[in-house]
Amino acid sequence: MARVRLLYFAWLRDRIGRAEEDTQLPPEVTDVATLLGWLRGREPALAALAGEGRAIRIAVNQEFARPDTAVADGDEVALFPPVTGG
Amino acid sequence: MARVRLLYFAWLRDRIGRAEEDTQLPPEVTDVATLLGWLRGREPALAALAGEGRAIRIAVNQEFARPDTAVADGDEVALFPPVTGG
Amino acid sequence: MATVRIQTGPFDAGAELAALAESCGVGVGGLGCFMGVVRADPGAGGRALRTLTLEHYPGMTERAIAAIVEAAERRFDLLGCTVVHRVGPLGIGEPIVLVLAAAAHRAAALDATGFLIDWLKTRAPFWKRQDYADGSYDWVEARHEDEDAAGRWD
Amino acid sequence: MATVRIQTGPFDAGAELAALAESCGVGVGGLGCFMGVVRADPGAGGRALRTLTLEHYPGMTERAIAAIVEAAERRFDLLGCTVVHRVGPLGIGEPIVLVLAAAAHRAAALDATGFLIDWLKTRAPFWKRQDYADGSYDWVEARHEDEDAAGRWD
Repeated sequence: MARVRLLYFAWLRDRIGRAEEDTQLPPEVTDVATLLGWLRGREPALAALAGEGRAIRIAVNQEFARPDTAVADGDEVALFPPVTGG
Repeated sequence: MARVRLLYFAWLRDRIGRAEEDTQLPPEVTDVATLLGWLRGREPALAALAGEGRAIRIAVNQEFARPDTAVADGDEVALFPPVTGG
Repeated sequence: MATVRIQTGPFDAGAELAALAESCGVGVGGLGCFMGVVRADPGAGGRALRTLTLEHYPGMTERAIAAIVEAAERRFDLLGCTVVHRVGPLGIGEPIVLVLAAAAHRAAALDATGFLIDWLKTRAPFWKRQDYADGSYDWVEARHEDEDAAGRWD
Repeated sequence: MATVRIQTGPFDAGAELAALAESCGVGVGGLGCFMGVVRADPGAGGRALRTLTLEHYPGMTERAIAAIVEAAERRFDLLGCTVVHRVGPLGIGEPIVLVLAAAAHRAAALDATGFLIDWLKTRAPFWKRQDYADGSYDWVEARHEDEDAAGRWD
Protein backbone atom coordinates (compact mmCIF):
# COMPACT_ATOMS: atom_id res chain seq x y z
CA MET A 1 0.00 0.00 0.00
CA ALA A 2 1.34 3.41 -1.01
CA ARG A 3 1.68 6.06 1.67
CA VAL A 4 2.09 9.70 0.68
CA ARG A 5 2.56 12.96 2.56
CA LEU A 6 -0.03 15.60 1.67
CA LEU A 7 0.71 19.32 2.14
CA TYR A 8 -1.79 22.18 1.86
CA PHE A 9 -0.93 25.87 1.45
CA ALA A 10 -2.59 29.31 1.65
CA TRP A 11 -6.40 29.41 1.37
CA LEU A 12 -6.48 25.72 0.52
CA ARG A 13 -5.02 25.00 3.96
CA ASP A 14 -7.55 27.36 5.54
CA ARG A 15 -10.38 25.49 3.82
CA ILE A 16 -9.07 22.00 4.59
CA GLY A 17 -8.27 22.97 8.17
CA ARG A 18 -4.83 21.37 8.35
CA ALA A 19 -1.37 21.97 6.83
CA GLU A 20 -0.28 18.36 6.28
CA GLU A 21 -1.08 14.72 6.79
CA ASP A 22 0.23 11.28 5.95
CA THR A 23 -2.26 9.10 4.16
CA GLN A 24 -2.59 5.62 2.75
CA LEU A 25 -3.69 5.50 -0.90
CA PRO A 26 -6.06 2.87 -2.31
CA PRO A 27 -4.65 0.81 -5.21
CA GLU A 28 -6.67 2.72 -7.87
CA VAL A 29 -4.76 5.94 -7.09
CA THR A 30 -1.73 5.96 -9.41
CA ASP A 31 -1.46 9.56 -10.63
CA VAL A 32 -2.49 13.13 -9.83
CA ALA A 33 -5.89 12.82 -11.55
CA THR A 34 -6.92 9.69 -9.63
CA LEU A 35 -5.50 11.11 -6.38
CA LEU A 36 -7.55 14.28 -6.75
CA GLY A 37 -10.71 12.33 -7.53
CA TRP A 38 -10.18 10.17 -4.46
CA LEU A 39 -9.39 13.17 -2.20
CA ARG A 40 -12.56 14.96 -3.35
CA GLY A 41 -14.62 11.98 -2.29
CA ARG A 42 -12.94 11.95 1.12
CA GLU A 43 -12.65 15.70 1.75
CA PRO A 44 -15.84 17.79 1.37
CA ALA A 45 -13.83 21.06 1.27
CA LEU A 46 -12.02 19.89 -1.90
CA ALA A 47 -15.25 18.76 -3.51
CA ALA A 48 -16.74 22.19 -2.74
CA LEU A 49 -13.78 23.98 -4.36
CA ALA A 50 -14.25 21.96 -7.55
CA GLY A 51 -17.91 23.03 -7.53
CA GLU A 52 -16.90 26.69 -7.17
CA GLY A 53 -14.60 26.40 -10.19
CA ARG A 54 -11.59 27.53 -8.14
CA ALA A 55 -8.35 26.43 -9.73
CA ILE A 56 -5.79 24.59 -7.62
CA ARG A 57 -2.24 23.54 -8.41
CA ILE A 58 -0.51 20.31 -7.47
CA ALA A 59 3.16 19.52 -7.00
CA VAL A 60 4.61 16.03 -6.66
CA ASN A 61 7.98 15.89 -4.91
CA GLN A 62 8.29 19.69 -5.18
CA GLU A 63 7.78 19.85 -8.96
CA PHE A 64 4.63 21.20 -10.62
CA ALA A 65 2.56 18.21 -11.71
CA ARG A 66 0.00 17.48 -14.43
CA PRO A 67 -3.02 15.14 -14.18
CA ASP A 68 -0.97 12.24 -15.56
CA THR A 69 2.03 12.76 -13.24
CA ALA A 70 2.57 9.46 -11.37
CA VAL A 71 2.02 9.28 -7.60
CA ALA A 72 3.80 6.51 -5.74
CA ASP A 73 4.74 5.34 -2.28
CA GLY A 74 6.79 7.88 -0.32
CA ASP A 75 5.87 10.87 -2.49
CA GLU A 76 5.28 14.36 -1.15
CA VAL A 77 2.16 15.78 -2.79
CA ALA A 78 1.28 19.44 -2.27
CA LEU A 79 -2.06 21.08 -3.11
CA PHE A 80 -2.18 24.87 -3.29
CA PRO A 81 -3.80 27.89 -5.00
CA PRO A 82 -2.24 29.53 -8.07
CA VAL A 83 0.86 31.34 -6.86
CA THR A 84 0.95 35.07 -6.15
CA GLY A 85 4.51 35.92 -5.14
CA GLY A 86 6.95 38.43 -6.51
CA MET B 1 25.69 91.60 -38.03
CA ALA B 2 24.86 88.43 -36.09
CA ARG B 3 27.36 87.13 -33.57
CA VAL B 4 27.07 83.55 -32.28
CA ARG B 5 28.97 81.44 -29.81
CA LEU B 6 30.24 78.16 -31.27
CA LEU B 7 30.97 75.14 -29.05
CA TYR B 8 32.73 71.93 -30.08
CA PHE B 9 32.71 68.63 -28.18
CA ALA B 10 34.50 65.27 -28.10
CA TRP B 11 36.42 64.26 -31.25
CA LEU B 12 35.02 67.24 -33.11
CA ARG B 13 36.82 69.51 -30.64
CA ASP B 14 39.99 67.43 -31.04
CA ARG B 15 39.80 67.86 -34.82
CA ILE B 16 38.97 71.58 -34.76
CA GLY B 17 41.59 72.23 -32.10
CA ARG B 18 39.51 74.46 -29.87
CA ALA B 19 36.49 74.09 -27.56
CA GLU B 20 34.68 77.37 -28.27
CA GLU B 21 34.77 80.67 -30.09
CA ASP B 22 32.67 83.75 -30.75
CA THR B 23 32.16 84.48 -34.39
CA GLN B 24 30.50 87.03 -36.65
CA LEU B 25 28.15 85.51 -39.24
CA PRO B 26 27.81 86.85 -42.80
CA PRO B 27 24.25 87.89 -43.79
CA GLU B 28 23.64 84.76 -45.89
CA VAL B 29 23.86 82.53 -42.78
CA THR B 30 20.30 82.27 -41.42
CA ASP B 31 19.91 78.66 -40.39
CA VAL B 32 21.88 75.52 -39.48
CA ALA B 33 22.34 74.43 -43.09
CA THR B 34 23.80 77.75 -44.26
CA LEU B 35 25.91 78.01 -41.08
CA LEU B 36 27.40 74.57 -41.68
CA GLY B 37 28.14 75.39 -45.31
CA TRP B 38 29.88 78.60 -44.32
CA LEU B 39 31.86 76.90 -41.51
CA ARG B 40 33.08 74.18 -43.88
CA GLY B 41 34.47 76.84 -46.19
CA ARG B 42 36.27 78.49 -43.30
CA GLU B 43 37.39 75.42 -41.36
CA PRO B 44 39.28 72.71 -43.28
CA ALA B 45 38.76 70.17 -40.47
CA LEU B 46 34.97 70.41 -40.89
CA ALA B 47 35.24 70.11 -44.67
CA ALA B 48 37.40 67.00 -44.20
CA LEU B 49 34.81 65.40 -41.87
CA ALA B 50 32.09 65.91 -44.49
CA GLY B 51 34.36 64.21 -47.01
CA GLU B 52 34.84 61.25 -44.63
CA GLY B 53 31.07 60.86 -44.30
CA ARG B 54 31.28 61.24 -40.50
CA ALA B 55 27.96 62.34 -39.04
CA ILE B 56 27.86 65.34 -36.73
CA ARG B 57 25.02 66.73 -34.62
CA ILE B 58 24.15 70.36 -34.05
CA ALA B 59 22.30 72.02 -31.18
CA VAL B 60 21.06 75.61 -31.19
CA ASN B 61 20.56 77.11 -27.75
CA GLN B 62 20.95 73.67 -26.18
CA GLU B 63 18.23 71.97 -28.24
CA PHE B 64 18.92 69.46 -31.02
CA ALA B 65 18.59 71.29 -34.33
CA ARG B 66 17.67 70.36 -37.92
CA PRO B 67 19.08 71.93 -41.09
CA ASP B 68 16.21 74.45 -41.21
CA THR B 69 16.53 75.51 -37.55
CA ALA B 70 17.06 79.30 -37.51
CA VAL B 71 20.36 80.76 -36.30
CA ALA B 72 20.29 84.36 -35.08
CA ASP B 73 22.31 86.92 -33.19
CA GLY B 74 23.28 85.81 -29.69
CA ASP B 75 22.63 82.11 -30.26
CA GLU B 76 24.76 79.34 -28.76
CA VAL B 77 25.48 76.78 -31.49
CA ALA B 78 27.14 73.49 -30.56
CA LEU B 79 28.67 70.99 -32.98
CA PHE B 80 29.38 67.48 -31.74
CA PRO B 81 29.53 63.78 -32.65
CA PRO B 82 26.55 61.46 -32.20
CA VAL B 83 26.14 60.95 -28.47
CA THR B 84 27.45 57.87 -26.64
CA GLY B 85 26.45 58.24 -22.99
CA GLY B 86 24.49 55.95 -20.69
CA MET C 1 26.95 33.10 -10.92
CA ALA C 2 23.49 33.05 -9.38
CA THR C 3 22.52 33.99 -5.84
CA VAL C 4 19.11 32.92 -4.54
CA ARG C 5 17.86 33.62 -1.03
CA ILE C 6 14.54 33.32 0.78
CA GLN C 7 14.59 35.36 3.96
CA THR C 8 12.35 37.05 6.50
CA GLY C 9 14.58 40.08 7.08
CA PRO C 10 15.16 43.08 4.82
CA PHE C 11 17.74 43.16 2.02
CA ASP C 12 20.22 45.86 1.00
CA ALA C 13 19.58 46.46 -2.70
CA GLY C 14 22.71 48.58 -3.15
CA ALA C 15 24.94 45.96 -1.55
CA GLU C 16 23.37 43.21 -3.69
CA LEU C 17 23.95 45.26 -6.86
CA ALA C 18 27.57 45.92 -5.88
CA ALA C 19 28.19 42.27 -4.97
CA LEU C 20 26.73 41.03 -8.27
CA ALA C 21 28.73 43.55 -10.30
CA GLU C 22 31.87 42.54 -8.42
CA SER C 23 31.28 38.82 -8.95
CA CYS C 24 30.81 39.29 -12.71
CA GLY C 25 34.32 40.58 -13.34
CA VAL C 26 35.46 43.18 -15.87
CA GLY C 27 33.11 42.09 -18.68
CA VAL C 28 29.94 43.42 -17.07
CA GLY C 29 28.44 46.51 -18.69
CA GLY C 30 24.95 46.72 -17.24
CA LEU C 31 22.77 45.49 -14.40
CA GLY C 32 18.99 45.39 -14.50
CA CYS C 33 17.01 45.37 -11.29
CA PHE C 34 13.43 45.06 -10.13
CA MET C 35 12.33 45.65 -6.55
CA GLY C 36 8.75 44.90 -5.55
CA VAL C 37 7.28 46.65 -2.51
CA VAL C 38 4.06 46.24 -0.52
CA ARG C 39 1.46 48.56 -2.06
CA ALA C 40 -1.39 50.01 0.00
CA ASP C 41 -3.97 48.52 -2.35
CA PRO C 42 -7.49 49.21 -1.23
CA GLY C 43 -8.80 45.79 -0.23
CA ALA C 44 -12.30 44.56 -1.07
CA GLY C 45 -14.80 46.94 0.46
CA GLY C 46 -12.22 49.65 1.00
CA ARG C 47 -10.66 48.02 4.05
CA ALA C 48 -7.23 49.37 5.01
CA LEU C 49 -4.35 46.93 4.54
CA ARG C 50 -2.30 46.44 7.70
CA THR C 51 0.04 43.55 6.87
CA LEU C 52 0.93 41.50 3.81
CA THR C 53 2.18 38.05 4.76
CA LEU C 54 4.19 36.05 2.25
CA GLU C 55 3.81 32.29 2.66
CA HIS C 56 5.97 29.85 0.73
CA TYR C 57 6.62 26.13 0.28
CA PRO C 58 10.07 25.56 1.80
CA GLY C 59 12.16 23.29 -0.38
CA MET C 60 10.02 23.61 -3.50
CA THR C 61 10.47 27.40 -3.54
CA GLU C 62 14.25 27.12 -3.76
CA ARG C 63 13.98 24.44 -6.47
CA ALA C 64 11.48 26.49 -8.47
CA ILE C 65 13.61 29.64 -8.32
CA ALA C 66 16.72 27.68 -9.29
CA ALA C 67 14.84 26.38 -12.35
CA ILE C 68 13.70 29.93 -13.24
CA VAL C 69 17.27 31.20 -12.94
CA GLU C 70 18.54 28.35 -15.14
CA ALA C 71 15.91 29.21 -17.75
CA ALA C 72 17.03 32.87 -17.67
CA GLU C 73 20.66 31.82 -18.09
CA ARG C 74 19.73 29.67 -21.12
CA ARG C 75 17.70 32.46 -22.76
CA PHE C 76 19.87 35.51 -22.11
CA ASP C 77 23.56 36.22 -22.35
CA LEU C 78 23.94 36.74 -18.60
CA LEU C 79 27.02 37.06 -16.42
CA GLY C 80 25.05 36.53 -13.24
CA CYS C 81 21.80 37.14 -11.43
CA THR C 82 20.39 37.53 -7.94
CA VAL C 83 16.95 36.73 -6.56
CA VAL C 84 16.08 37.64 -2.97
CA HIS C 85 12.49 36.99 -1.88
CA ARG C 86 11.18 37.80 1.55
CA VAL C 87 8.61 35.73 3.43
CA GLY C 88 6.59 36.40 6.55
CA PRO C 89 4.71 39.54 7.58
CA LEU C 90 5.51 42.83 5.80
CA GLY C 91 4.16 46.34 6.25
CA ILE C 92 3.12 48.80 3.54
CA GLY C 93 6.13 50.17 1.70
CA GLU C 94 8.40 47.30 2.69
CA PRO C 95 10.41 45.63 -0.07
CA ILE C 96 9.22 42.10 -0.93
CA VAL C 97 11.47 40.92 -3.72
CA LEU C 98 14.70 41.91 -5.45
CA VAL C 99 15.69 40.61 -8.87
CA LEU C 100 19.02 41.51 -10.48
CA ALA C 101 20.55 40.46 -13.79
CA ALA C 102 24.02 41.39 -15.04
CA ALA C 103 25.26 41.22 -18.62
CA ALA C 104 27.79 42.74 -20.98
CA HIS C 105 24.98 44.74 -22.63
CA ARG C 106 21.87 46.39 -21.28
CA ALA C 107 19.27 44.62 -23.43
CA ALA C 108 20.12 41.20 -21.97
CA ALA C 109 20.25 42.62 -18.43
CA LEU C 110 16.86 44.34 -18.67
CA ASP C 111 15.12 41.55 -20.58
CA ALA C 112 16.36 38.96 -18.09
CA THR C 113 15.15 41.13 -15.20
CA GLY C 114 11.65 41.23 -16.71
CA PHE C 115 11.73 37.50 -17.42
CA LEU C 116 12.83 36.62 -13.88
CA ILE C 117 10.12 38.66 -12.17
CA ASP C 118 7.41 37.49 -14.60
CA TRP C 119 8.26 33.84 -14.00
CA LEU C 120 8.71 34.34 -10.24
CA LYS C 121 5.14 35.64 -10.13
CA THR C 122 3.70 32.60 -11.88
CA ARG C 123 6.08 29.69 -11.25
CA ALA C 124 7.42 30.00 -7.71
CA PRO C 125 5.27 28.81 -4.78
CA PHE C 126 4.56 32.00 -2.83
CA TRP C 127 1.16 33.21 -1.67
CA LYS C 128 0.14 36.59 -0.26
CA ARG C 129 -2.25 36.94 2.65
CA GLN C 130 -3.70 40.41 3.31
CA ASP C 131 -4.62 41.31 6.89
CA TYR C 132 -6.77 44.40 7.26
CA ALA C 133 -7.08 46.96 10.02
CA ASP C 134 -10.57 45.69 10.85
CA GLY C 135 -9.19 42.23 11.72
CA SER C 136 -10.40 40.51 8.54
CA TYR C 137 -8.07 38.87 6.02
CA ASP C 138 -8.04 37.41 2.54
CA TRP C 139 -5.59 35.89 0.06
CA VAL C 140 -4.41 37.73 -3.04
CA GLU C 141 -5.89 36.10 -6.15
CA ALA C 142 -3.64 35.17 -9.06
CA ARG C 143 -3.93 37.73 -11.87
CA HIS C 144 -4.56 36.92 -15.52
CA GLU C 145 -2.19 39.80 -16.36
CA ASP C 146 0.61 37.91 -14.62
CA GLU C 147 -0.09 34.78 -16.67
CA ASP C 148 -0.09 36.93 -19.81
CA ALA C 149 3.17 38.62 -18.83
CA ALA C 150 4.83 35.26 -18.16
CA GLY C 151 3.40 33.91 -21.42
CA ARG C 152 5.20 36.48 -23.54
CA TRP C 153 8.45 34.57 -22.87
CA ASP C 154 7.05 31.24 -24.18
CA MET D 1 8.67 63.32 -8.73
CA ALA D 2 11.83 63.23 -10.82
CA THR D 3 15.41 63.50 -9.60
CA VAL D 4 18.14 64.25 -12.15
CA ARG D 5 21.80 64.67 -11.27
CA ILE D 6 25.05 64.95 -13.21
CA GLN D 7 28.00 64.31 -10.93
CA THR D 8 31.65 63.28 -10.92
CA GLY D 9 31.50 61.24 -7.72
CA PRO D 10 29.98 57.79 -7.15
CA PHE D 11 26.31 57.22 -6.31
CA ASP D 12 24.67 54.91 -3.79
CA ALA D 13 22.16 52.84 -5.78
CA GLY D 14 20.51 51.42 -2.67
CA ALA D 15 20.01 54.85 -1.13
CA GLU D 16 18.59 56.18 -4.42
CA LEU D 17 16.14 53.26 -4.63
CA ALA D 18 15.05 53.79 -1.03
CA ALA D 19 14.67 57.56 -1.51
CA LEU D 20 12.59 57.12 -4.65
CA ALA D 21 10.35 54.49 -3.04
CA GLU D 22 9.90 56.76 -0.02
CA SER D 23 9.03 59.80 -2.16
CA CYS D 24 6.36 57.85 -4.08
CA GLY D 25 4.18 57.17 -1.06
CA VAL D 26 2.05 54.11 -0.33
CA GLY D 27 0.89 53.54 -3.92
CA VAL D 28 4.22 52.28 -5.22
CA GLY D 29 4.39 48.56 -5.99
CA GLY D 30 7.54 48.21 -8.06
CA LEU D 31 10.79 49.93 -8.98
CA GLY D 32 12.80 49.20 -12.08
CA CYS D 33 16.48 50.02 -12.21
CA PHE D 34 19.35 50.00 -14.65
CA MET D 35 22.95 50.58 -13.67
CA GLY D 36 25.62 50.89 -16.36
CA VAL D 37 29.25 50.15 -15.49
CA VAL D 38 32.55 50.61 -17.31
CA ARG D 39 33.25 47.40 -19.23
CA ALA D 40 36.80 46.27 -20.04
CA ASP D 41 36.04 46.19 -23.74
CA PRO D 42 39.04 45.24 -25.81
CA GLY D 43 39.91 48.41 -27.72
CA ALA D 44 40.92 48.46 -31.35
CA GLY D 45 44.03 46.34 -31.76
CA GLY D 46 43.56 44.66 -28.39
CA ARG D 47 44.81 47.64 -26.36
CA ALA D 48 43.95 47.51 -22.66
CA LEU D 49 41.46 50.14 -21.48
CA ARG D 50 42.75 52.20 -18.58
CA THR D 51 40.18 54.97 -18.17
CA LEU D 52 36.80 55.84 -19.63
CA THR D 53 36.15 59.59 -19.51
CA LEU D 54 32.60 60.88 -19.81
CA GLU D 55 32.36 64.34 -21.35
CA HIS D 56 29.10 66.25 -21.44
CA TYR D 57 27.60 69.57 -22.53
CA PRO D 58 26.78 71.39 -19.30
CA GLY D 59 23.39 73.04 -19.48
CA MET D 60 22.14 71.11 -22.50
CA THR D 61 22.65 67.78 -20.71
CA GLU D 62 20.30 68.76 -17.89
CA ARG D 63 17.71 70.08 -20.37
CA ALA D 64 17.93 66.96 -22.52
CA ILE D 65 17.51 64.63 -19.53
CA ALA D 66 14.59 66.69 -18.24
CA ALA D 67 12.92 66.30 -21.65
CA ILE D 68 13.56 62.52 -21.62
CA VAL D 69 12.08 62.24 -18.12
CA GLU D 70 9.01 64.24 -19.21
CA ALA D 71 8.57 61.92 -22.19
CA ALA D 72 8.75 58.90 -19.86
CA GLU D 73 6.17 60.44 -17.54
CA ARG D 74 3.81 61.03 -20.49
CA ARG D 75 4.21 57.48 -21.82
CA PHE D 76 4.15 55.42 -18.63
CA ASP D 77 2.04 55.45 -15.51
CA LEU D 78 4.94 56.48 -13.27
CA LEU D 79 5.04 57.67 -9.69
CA GLY D 80 8.59 58.94 -10.00
CA CYS D 81 11.98 58.39 -11.55
CA THR D 82 15.66 59.06 -10.92
CA VAL D 83 18.52 59.60 -13.35
CA VAL D 84 22.08 59.95 -12.05
CA HIS D 85 24.82 60.20 -14.69
CA ARG D 86 28.48 60.49 -13.84
CA VAL D 87 31.00 62.53 -15.83
CA GLY D 88 34.79 62.68 -15.76
CA PRO D 89 37.31 59.84 -15.62
CA LEU D 90 36.10 56.38 -14.53
CA GLY D 91 37.95 53.10 -14.08
CA ILE D 92 36.88 49.64 -15.22
CA GLY D 93 33.99 48.34 -13.13
CA GLU D 94 32.94 51.78 -11.94
CA PRO D 95 29.24 52.65 -12.22
CA ILE D 96 28.48 55.26 -14.92
CA VAL D 97 24.74 55.74 -14.85
CA LEU D 98 21.76 54.88 -12.68
CA VAL D 99 18.17 54.97 -13.95
CA LEU D 100 15.21 54.23 -11.67
CA ALA D 101 11.48 54.24 -12.38
CA ALA D 102 8.74 53.66 -9.81
CA ALA D 103 5.14 52.72 -10.53
CA ALA D 104 2.15 50.97 -9.00
CA HIS D 105 2.79 47.96 -11.26
CA ARG D 106 5.95 46.34 -12.52
CA ALA D 107 5.30 46.58 -16.26
CA ALA D 108 5.31 50.39 -16.19
CA ALA D 109 8.36 50.48 -13.93
CA LEU D 110 10.43 48.13 -16.10
CA ASP D 111 9.27 49.56 -19.44
CA ALA D 112 10.05 53.10 -18.28
CA THR D 113 13.50 51.98 -17.11
CA GLY D 114 14.26 50.59 -20.56
CA PHE D 115 12.88 53.69 -22.24
CA LEU D 116 14.92 56.06 -20.07
CA ILE D 117 18.23 54.32 -20.69
CA ASP D 118 17.55 53.86 -24.42
CA TRP D 119 16.81 57.57 -24.84
CA LEU D 120 19.67 58.63 -22.57
CA LYS D 121 22.03 56.74 -24.88
CA THR D 122 20.79 58.52 -28.00
CA ARG D 123 19.36 61.89 -26.91
CA ALA D 124 21.53 63.23 -24.09
CA PRO D 125 24.85 64.94 -24.92
CA PHE D 126 27.46 62.66 -23.39
CA TRP D 127 30.55 61.27 -25.12
CA LYS D 128 32.95 58.56 -24.01
CA ARG D 129 36.69 58.83 -24.46
CA GLN D 130 38.75 55.67 -24.00
CA ASP D 131 42.33 56.02 -22.76
CA TYR D 132 44.48 52.92 -23.15
CA ALA D 133 47.39 51.60 -21.15
CA ASP D 134 49.76 52.32 -24.08
CA GLY D 135 48.94 56.04 -23.89
CA SER D 136 46.70 56.15 -26.96
CA TYR D 137 43.05 57.15 -26.86
CA ASP D 138 39.93 57.15 -28.98
CA TRP D 139 36.26 58.09 -28.74
CA VAL D 140 33.49 55.52 -28.49
CA GLU D 141 31.48 55.50 -31.73
CA ALA D 142 27.69 55.72 -31.63
CA ARG D 143 26.13 52.30 -32.18
CA HIS D 144 23.38 51.53 -34.67
CA GLU D 145 21.98 49.12 -32.07
CA ASP D 146 21.41 52.06 -29.73
CA GLU D 147 19.51 53.97 -32.41
CA ASP D 148 17.43 50.85 -33.06
CA ALA D 149 16.75 50.38 -29.34
CA ALA D 150 15.67 54.02 -28.98
CA GLY D 151 13.57 53.71 -32.13
CA ARG D 152 11.38 50.96 -30.69
CA TRP D 153 9.70 53.62 -28.49
CA ASP D 154 8.76 55.85 -31.49
